Amino acid sequence: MNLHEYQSKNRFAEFGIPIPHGKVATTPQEAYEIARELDGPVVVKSQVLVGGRGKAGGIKLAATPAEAEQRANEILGMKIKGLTVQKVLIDPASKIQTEIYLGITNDRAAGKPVFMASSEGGVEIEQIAHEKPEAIIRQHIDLFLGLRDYQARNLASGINLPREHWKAFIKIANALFRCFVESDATLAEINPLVITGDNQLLALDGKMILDDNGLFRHKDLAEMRDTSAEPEAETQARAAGISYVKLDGQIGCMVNGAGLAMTTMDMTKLYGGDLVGPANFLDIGGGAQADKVAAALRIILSDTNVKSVLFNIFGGITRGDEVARGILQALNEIKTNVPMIIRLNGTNAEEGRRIIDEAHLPNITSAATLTEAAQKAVEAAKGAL
Amino acid sequence: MNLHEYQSKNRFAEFGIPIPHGKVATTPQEAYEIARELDGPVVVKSQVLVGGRGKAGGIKLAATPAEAEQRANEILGMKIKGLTVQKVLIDPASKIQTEIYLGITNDRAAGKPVFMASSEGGVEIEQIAHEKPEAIIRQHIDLFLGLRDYQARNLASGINLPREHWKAFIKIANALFRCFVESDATLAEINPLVITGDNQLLALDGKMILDDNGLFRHKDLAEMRDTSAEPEAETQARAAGISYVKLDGQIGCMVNGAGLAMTTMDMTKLYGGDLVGPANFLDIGGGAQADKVAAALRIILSDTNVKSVLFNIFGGITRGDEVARGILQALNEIKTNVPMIIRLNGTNAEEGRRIIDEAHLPNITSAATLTEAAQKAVEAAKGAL
Amino acid sequence: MSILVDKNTRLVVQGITGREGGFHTPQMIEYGTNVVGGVTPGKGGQWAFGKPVFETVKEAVDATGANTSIIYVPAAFAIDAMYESIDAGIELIVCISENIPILEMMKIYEYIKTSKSRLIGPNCPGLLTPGQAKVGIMPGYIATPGNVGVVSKSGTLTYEVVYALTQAGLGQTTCVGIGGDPVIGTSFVDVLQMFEDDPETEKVVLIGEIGGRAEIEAAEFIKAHMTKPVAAFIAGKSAPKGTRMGHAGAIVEGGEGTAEEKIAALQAAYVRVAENPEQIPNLLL
Amino acid sequence: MSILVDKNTRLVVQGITGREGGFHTPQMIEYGTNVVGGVTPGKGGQWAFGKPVFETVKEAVDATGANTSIIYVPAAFAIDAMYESIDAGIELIVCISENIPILEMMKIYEYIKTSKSRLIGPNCPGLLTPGQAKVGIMPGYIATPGNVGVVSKSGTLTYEVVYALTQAGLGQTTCVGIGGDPVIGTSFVDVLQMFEDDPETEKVVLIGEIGGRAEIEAAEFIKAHMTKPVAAFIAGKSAPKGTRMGHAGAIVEGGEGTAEEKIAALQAAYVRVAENPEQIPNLLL
Repeated sequence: MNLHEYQSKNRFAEFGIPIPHGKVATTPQEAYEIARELDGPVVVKSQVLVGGRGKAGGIKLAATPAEAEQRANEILGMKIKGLTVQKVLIDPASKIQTEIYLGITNDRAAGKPVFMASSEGGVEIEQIAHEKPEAIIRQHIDLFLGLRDYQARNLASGINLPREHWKAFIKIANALFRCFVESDATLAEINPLVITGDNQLLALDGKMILDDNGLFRHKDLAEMRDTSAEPEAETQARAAGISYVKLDGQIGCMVNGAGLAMTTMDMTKLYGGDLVGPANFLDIGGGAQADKVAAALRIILSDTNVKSVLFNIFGGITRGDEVARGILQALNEIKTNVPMIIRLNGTNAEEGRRIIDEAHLPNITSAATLTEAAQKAVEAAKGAL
Repeated sequence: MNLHEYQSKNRFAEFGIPIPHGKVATTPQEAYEIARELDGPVVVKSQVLVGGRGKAGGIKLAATPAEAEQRANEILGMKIKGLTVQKVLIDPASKIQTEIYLGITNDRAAGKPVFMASSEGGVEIEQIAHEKPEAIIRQHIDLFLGLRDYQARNLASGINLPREHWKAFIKIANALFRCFVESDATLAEINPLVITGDNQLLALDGKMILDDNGLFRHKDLAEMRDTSAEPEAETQARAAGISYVKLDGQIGCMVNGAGLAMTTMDMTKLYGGDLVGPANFLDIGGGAQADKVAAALRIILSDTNVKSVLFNIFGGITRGDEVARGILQALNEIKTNVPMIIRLNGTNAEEGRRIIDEAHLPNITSAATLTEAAQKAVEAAKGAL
Repeated sequence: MSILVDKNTRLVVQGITGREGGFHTPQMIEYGTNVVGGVTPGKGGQWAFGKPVFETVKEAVDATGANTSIIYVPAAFAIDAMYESIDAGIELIVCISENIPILEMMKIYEYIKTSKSRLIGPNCPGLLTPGQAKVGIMPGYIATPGNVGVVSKSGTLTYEVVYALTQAGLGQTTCVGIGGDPVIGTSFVDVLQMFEDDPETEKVVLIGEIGGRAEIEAAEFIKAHMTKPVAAFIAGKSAPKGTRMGHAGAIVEGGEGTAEEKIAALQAAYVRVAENPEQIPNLLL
Repeated sequence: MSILVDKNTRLVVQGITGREGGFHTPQMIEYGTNVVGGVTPGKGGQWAFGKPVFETVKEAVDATGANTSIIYVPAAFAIDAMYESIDAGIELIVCISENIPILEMMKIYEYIKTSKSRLIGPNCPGLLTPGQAKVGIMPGYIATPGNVGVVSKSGTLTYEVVYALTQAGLGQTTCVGIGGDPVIGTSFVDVLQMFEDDPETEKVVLIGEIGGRAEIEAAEFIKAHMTKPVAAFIAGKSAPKGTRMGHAGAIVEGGEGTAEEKIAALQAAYVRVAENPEQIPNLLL
């Protein structure tokens, strides 16, 4: 789960990291009021969960409250990488001497969090990693020990931070690590951490990604989820306990298991070539109860690009005839003419196919193998183009 | 550093452990007022830093405020194992169904804290360990993981705690462990942890010993030290950065290093036999600066049992002549006729002895070896008996 | 022969009376797995599926000589369950539970290094040694004894491949689902080494997916150390970059972990990579 | 030969510009110890006693090939200094600093097990291999090369014994002060094993004190594994039970760790135990 800039920075502040004392506006009028309170030049920053806001024109300076109102008016409602801006953060503008990158993420291979610092702040870490890898100082952190002082000093020394800022920097690094751990984050990033004109360290921009698996123990953070920016279908899927990601193709996929779901997508692409491909990733989870199948089907069909639907259910311990009945029950609830190809596997799979075939629904076909199912789904989608 | 019962229990309560809501009184009148507020039978408990208060008559029940006043009057000022009672804790009397022991201490050999629980609460753990060792359930705790839930369940299961109390017990065990760690304790003990008449778990008595080396990061706990109960000389020694323990013998010892100080004591005992022995343990620490020597000597001589003083200083890297001058300067400040035997070792030790001898102080003798020094100190002390 | 689980497995089920444990334990017993008991705190002394239930793993080990445990409890309890099995000296711990926070897994990953235990999973389908032991949730009927070792990050995709092997007459020594989470107890490389060392295993199938570097490491290991032929399938060719596909592992980050680079690395290690998982048996014939 | 420190020791001093480090570093250099540099955060790039000062231990290791470190910084910083040395791959870490909280030491005790480092101390006088290296605060002049290995919990008491040995013409291979704290990096048994394995060491002196069980374990080890003669002294016979004597280690708890039981255990292992430390040389002749 991604946090907005303002959410991330507020979280940082809870751990003692200095941030600009700005506020969020949802209307130009609010932006005016906030700028007036701040009593000085401000920066108007779009709050959307994508990178590259600056380049897209989503971050603008304003010298006066009236100008802030005008900039907010321009930014609110604009689309950045497909997402509509619904909030702007009005921060006091800071004089900047130096821009630093400071972030923590997990290094899967090492099985440890890794702290990264760079004197080349203000650009994305991937870009620094690509263009100037030696400018990134890394320290792997033992979760049982936390960030050791010597490691914080290594970071400060590695980015050639002037000595006078070490104490403040080490405090911020410790706070960021505690924030990372106590939020079950997978990324906590201050970029840039600036040295201001009056020689203070300040977290000018912030980003956090939280581990969805950790949210059960952070109710307050879980409530920060902004579903307004994501497709409604994904919100619905989450509520139904289904993993769903919308894609650009024409073949809806309903599969149990993430690996098999990706494989099913791959098969539609393999046989669909340049013409048709997967319309979504969808993992329905264990078994195939009728209510879940129905919910998943509604979500798939809410995508008007979908020209055919491929069910690929490996029943595992569940019996194929039971799965077949669950699917038919769900299809009975949802009336549609979209062609459906149903491929069942598992115990009693043949019996399941017989049940599907004997239902004699005009738009429903069964298939014995994944290959056959993918080929039939591709043909059906092509036919509807 | 030992905490009083009331201090330990208040600390427990900070971590969420249920304790009786009593208060401390220093006068019988206060005891009356507290008992009146508690509005029911109370227990009047002497607050002294020794065990066996109950047997010594330092814990008494009182049915009414007037009785509480009377009991407090009896207990305040009484001596328990040489310590004068200056405070009593007035706790509401509890109906007790079951008494449990629950404690944490450090297992040196394992290098880990160890949790101990027993269904035989209310008596000292040493006594249980001696009489019924199988009644103590132990769980070693990994400091990086803390108390795991399964370990707390092992404790509950091991003492055959009725299932209905497990949830509360596990909460208390977790709280006690956090209290132990976050206090830098070497012992945290609830004894007894009782199941009350109304079926609640309650920490009726508590004891904590803190690691002196951890106090620097717990200013609030460090301030709880009760020096009123310890000999004034030990308080003075601590202030001067000297380790001092008063003993029962006649030969004052001033030594640098704890191991050598004990050895010096042992030597006076070895040669003093049943007649004379060490009057104190005293480790003056590194070097032998005049001001510290003077402070140490004042402390030693404050013990009127002292008939002779043995200096045993192994100068280490310091030169013997410098040490000799430091000692003479200190002796110049403190006028006394008590015989002093000075044994120096280290670089320039002979030169040091020469300086001592040439000072021609009537009560001062030098010695070349520890054996010689101990023998001379024993003779001097015997002569003064 | 086989690896990790067999007729000598003495299995204790953590969460035997729970929903998942209650569903899968009878399946494991029916398959012939030597389930020696279960653990459910608060239900010690009871019986479930004809097996004794214990309060703690330690008690179960002491009473039954259990050497393997399987964890079916929800994420919030699975963390403690893993530590309990490690501390009780269990040799092989199989964690089926999903949704374990990664920070907790990283701690367990460090902690288990100092022990004698091996962890499979979490978020995995477990292990199946056809005809001997089923420790997990893989359907037993899809597999048959033989000489192919199967190791996979995935669940149902594994069933797909094992089923295809069985249909083609290619039996298996052991099928191992290592799980697709970012931090797991046992890696591809660990299992490949075991298959290489197992005299009965003649051929190996590796089933990977996008995200992470585990398949690249596997390819490097195969190139340097394996003498047995390996066939592979990598899921997620059609997945867009930067999007999480269902579980935590399946995401391509910063240009790392694409299907293309994994396939290239495997092919460079002389691994035959299938475009379609149903073709895998052909690559082994 | 000798143990732990010798002419091949390449020593880095943590806290070289501090009060203690500044006092003892010149003494170690003067003795002939190969001090290759020091570490003081904030003073990297400076020089002290003719040696380069580095920001971090890692930098010092990279620049000088240091294999040993000595820590002279106050307790609050010594904890971090130990972790820093462990993480920098230092083989032998000697912590002179006293007053380390026991909970921190127990963590370090666990952590160092997973590394290749060995810790001596904390709260110890360090090591002295006469004529080769002095890593710590033992006065160099008290010792002379020879064939007696000395291991001790104590500081100045060790000097007493080593001095008495030297006066009696009994030189030493290495003198090791392991420290008297309840949790220490290297035990009597560890050092006894090294002396047993060291061809040059012919006789061993052990100096213990009341409190803990380390001397009992040493006695058991000597009885089971040592072929070389051992003489010992145990301080604290005259100390009353339950009273802390100066440092954390010297306290007799619950009937454990009395001088009497330690002496009895050592005598049962055929160790000659002196009543007076100045008699130790006689027991070795």
